[in-house]
Amino acid sequence: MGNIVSIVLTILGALSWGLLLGGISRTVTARIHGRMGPRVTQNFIDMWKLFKKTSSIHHGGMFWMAPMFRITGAICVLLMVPLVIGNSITYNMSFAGDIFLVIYIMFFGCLGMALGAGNSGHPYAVIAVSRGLAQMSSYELSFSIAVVAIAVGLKTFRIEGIVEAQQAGILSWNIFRFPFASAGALIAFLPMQMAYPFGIVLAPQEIPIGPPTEYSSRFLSFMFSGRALFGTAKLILFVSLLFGGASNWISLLVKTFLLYMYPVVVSSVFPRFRTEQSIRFLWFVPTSLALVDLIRVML
Amino acid sequence: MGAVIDPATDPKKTTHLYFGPQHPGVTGNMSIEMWFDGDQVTKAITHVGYLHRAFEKLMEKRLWIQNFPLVCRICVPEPDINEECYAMAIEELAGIEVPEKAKWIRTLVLELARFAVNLMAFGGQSGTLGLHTAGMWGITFRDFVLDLFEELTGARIYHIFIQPGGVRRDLPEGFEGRVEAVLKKIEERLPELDRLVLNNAIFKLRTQGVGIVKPEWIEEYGLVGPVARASGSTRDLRKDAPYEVYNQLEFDVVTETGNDIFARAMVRRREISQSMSLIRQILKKMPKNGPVATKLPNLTTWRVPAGEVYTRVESSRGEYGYYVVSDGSLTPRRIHVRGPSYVHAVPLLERMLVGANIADVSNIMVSLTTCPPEIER
Amino acid sequence: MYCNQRPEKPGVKKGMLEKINNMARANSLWVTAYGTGCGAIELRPLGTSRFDMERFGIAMRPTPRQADVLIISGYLATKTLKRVIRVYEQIQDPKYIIALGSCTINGGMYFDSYNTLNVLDKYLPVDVYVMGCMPRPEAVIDGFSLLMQKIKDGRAQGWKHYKENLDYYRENQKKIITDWDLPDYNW
Amino acid sequence: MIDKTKKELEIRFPLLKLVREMHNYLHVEVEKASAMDAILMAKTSLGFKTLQLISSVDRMEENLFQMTWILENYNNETTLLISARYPRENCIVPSLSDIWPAASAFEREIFEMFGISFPGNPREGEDFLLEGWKDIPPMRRDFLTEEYSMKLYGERQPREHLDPRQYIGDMVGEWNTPMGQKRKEEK
Repeated sequence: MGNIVSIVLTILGALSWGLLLGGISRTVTARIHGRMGPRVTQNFIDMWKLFKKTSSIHHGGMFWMAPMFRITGAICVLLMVPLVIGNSITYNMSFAGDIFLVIYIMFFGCLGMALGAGNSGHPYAVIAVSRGLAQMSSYELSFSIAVVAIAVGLKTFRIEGIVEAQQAGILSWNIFRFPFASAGALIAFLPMQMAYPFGIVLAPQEIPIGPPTEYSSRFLSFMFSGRALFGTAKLILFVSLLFGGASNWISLLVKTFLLYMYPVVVSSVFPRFRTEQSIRFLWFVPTSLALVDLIRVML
Repeated sequence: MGAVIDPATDPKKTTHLYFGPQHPGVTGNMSIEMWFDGDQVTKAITHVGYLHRAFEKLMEKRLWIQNFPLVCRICVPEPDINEECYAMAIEELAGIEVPEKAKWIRTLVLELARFAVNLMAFGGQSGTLGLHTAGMWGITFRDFVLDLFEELTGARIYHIFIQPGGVRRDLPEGFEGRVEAVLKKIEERLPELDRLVLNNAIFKLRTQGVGIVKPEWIEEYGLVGPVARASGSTRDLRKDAPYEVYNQLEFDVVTETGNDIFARAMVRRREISQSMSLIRQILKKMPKNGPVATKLPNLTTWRVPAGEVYTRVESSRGEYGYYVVSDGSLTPRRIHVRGPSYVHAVPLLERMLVGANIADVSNIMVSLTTCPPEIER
Repeated sequence: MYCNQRPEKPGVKKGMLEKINNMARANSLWVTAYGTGCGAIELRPLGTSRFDMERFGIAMRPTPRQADVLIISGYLATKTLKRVIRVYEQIQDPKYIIALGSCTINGGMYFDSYNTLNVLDKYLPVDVYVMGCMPRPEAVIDGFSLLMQKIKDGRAQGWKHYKENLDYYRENQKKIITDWDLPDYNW
Repeated sequence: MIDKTKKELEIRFPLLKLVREMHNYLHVEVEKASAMDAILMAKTSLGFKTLQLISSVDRMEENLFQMTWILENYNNETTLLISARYPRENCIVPSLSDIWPAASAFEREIFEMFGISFPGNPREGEDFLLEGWKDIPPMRRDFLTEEYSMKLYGERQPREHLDPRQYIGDMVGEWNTPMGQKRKEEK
């Protein structure tokens, strides 16, 4: 029973934190542009409004399922990762799987979303789905190699184990113990968050605006909440993997906040890659960085 | 035998896509119909006419002077070019002399307009690649210039400031100082914009070698302005066929030889600096006193003598031409406007897009800074 | 429910919840990025630092499916009207129209042109008119705040009106679009 | 520098009429039969390699269309305008689209606006500026745009006040349309 309560609280908390972070990031971007920016609560208002809009678009069942796939994937990832170490109520389901299961579920969420969006019949959505899947397979590669390097180095695939191994002080964080693998993973984090220069999926000037182009009202609001949840889940995963996990709530919030601002700031100063440029970069730079550490660990 | 299928539009091998008119990557209100083979364009057709307001017909119905509010609406970002061109045609037909000071003020207005448009276009080039920061800054800088226009003419966009035989009014007191303050403010921030755009590795990657305009196309299509100058042309009407007081100012024609989008962005960036120097020269050399307009006859009964003339002015997008025919009546017989976008956006764009990547379509289009209202008028 | 049927007449909603919904709607206006006329040039400064519409929750959306507001920025040529009707009908309810400029009010200086409409009101339900040629960004913001007030009070009902009087609007639209090839019911 | 061009044209076309001459600008009028010859000669031997504009003027009183080709020499910045007059009924003018690719668009526009036909233009008849136009070509002098606009878009309501603020304030959107009536009632 306590477990269920904690799961519900985790999901709600992650959703609000994700939406709040989104609002803050809009303000940060606006300040870089030299503007005031919206309220930090703007994303909540947008979600509420979208939820109350009517929708008469009909593209079949798969189209409606797509945001659900995304949310399911996000919730699974969220529950697999321990939030705060030492705080047993926030462990949720993290006993159940290991880091590979989490990577698989992350891929699954995006794939389901791609299937649904491809069903909308809009040519821009189809183009964006093919772009997104091509890019996803390239950043997943470098991310997986980085994760394998870390896991092999720490001799555990359990996320709890990876987090516990980093508790000896700041220098025991994986980002210092495995600098190359961490760099590879952090570069792969940018396309995961659809940050520029890798934002080829939601390119408004090229294919306005990619997979969600036909989604509106309630589906769009589900899609946005899925993105917010997924974003938070990824942040927590990265904090656990590279930045020593979180020993209390404040350090969790601070670490996720700082990590979230990294793609936001990078996005503001770069234009987009073209698809093949992005894929070439992702195959080459982060993958070779991650491989350096993997080889080092194997030797 | 069945009907012959054009391989460029074969429905089995190509995807048929429409860009626009509701599309954030298309400049203004026009659309491109395209066929794609994978990521590559095999055929492109531009559709214009969404902004057709029948200016040329309306101008035949109105008095000569009543057309000034109409002509400035032909090109939205840079209206002064139209007023200047139309006023020059009337002056040529009616033999009106423009006072010295009016010429200087006209040149100042034209240069300020070019400055504002280039700021917007330079930022917009990176905005279309997703670098919104530069686009936002560019438009903010332009706003400062629009403030100057507002003080001088009373309007932000449509000024209706130039009239046959001069300009509407003299410069307000202390205007020079305020122009200088704006130039200084923008000059301080420009290096930052340069670092953001021109030194950006990804911007270079996206623009260099993309959207090639071959030098031999310049004469074949009649390309003008930054598009031609980025392909090695040294053609600039301000130098080659000077009007107003451009022959008394010192400047070099900006040319680049890259032929690509980066070269066009570079031309615009260097023209921003050139405009700043020109504005400073104008303010320095401008005569302090003197009339700013010649007296015109009663405008409601003014008959411009019969004749035909073609006048040209260099706008920020290239050469702008007005073909004006008068039959000696109260209203013009025919006015035909030749905007630079006409050739850039219709035949040239259709040719340039073939073989382009889908991601570069709006990139190429924005690099030509097409302005649809001057195509369809 | 489906997009090829005649729209049902929407019911009237009242109560506390609807008030909260209206507050949310008023504070999050998403605009279709479609510059239909020359007024679009003043929408760009509206997004930048001096005017910054994002602080009111107004944002540009690249696709009409996700937008709430359609800005008709100036005169409409008949060729554009066809596209605008299509875009308007793709926006999901509730939706609003802001018409910028004198030429949408009564034709402005193009009153005798053969290709531009004179009174937009006959073809699409306009919620807020902003006058001027062209309206300054401050005027556009003023128009937005008027629209927000109307939404809060529940008076911005142009979309309901369009559904109720669909026959009237269709008749007028078909009168000037000679090659009508749009589906009659398309939502 | 324009003298040489003028001389060579005069030798070749003795019936040539001089319209206007400036130091880098020449406007000549030739017989309609020799118009194409003059243009080709200007392109091949006089260095006017660029076509800037094709324009036409409706001289209804004389029952003529005047065509003007504006050519340009990019090397010494000289402009050459060649005019020719064609009868108004079933006007047919040779196409230049195989010589200059840019000519095709100009000719499409003139076909639409004046009804002048250019046999040889591969894209003649494609919609350019108008869509579904059924009346006589609109740029002809006998097409009356104001009457057409009145008939199609309805009359513009007359102005009752001279003060623009009051005029606009009273008039904005209170048309004789369902939406306008509603606005009036709300007040």
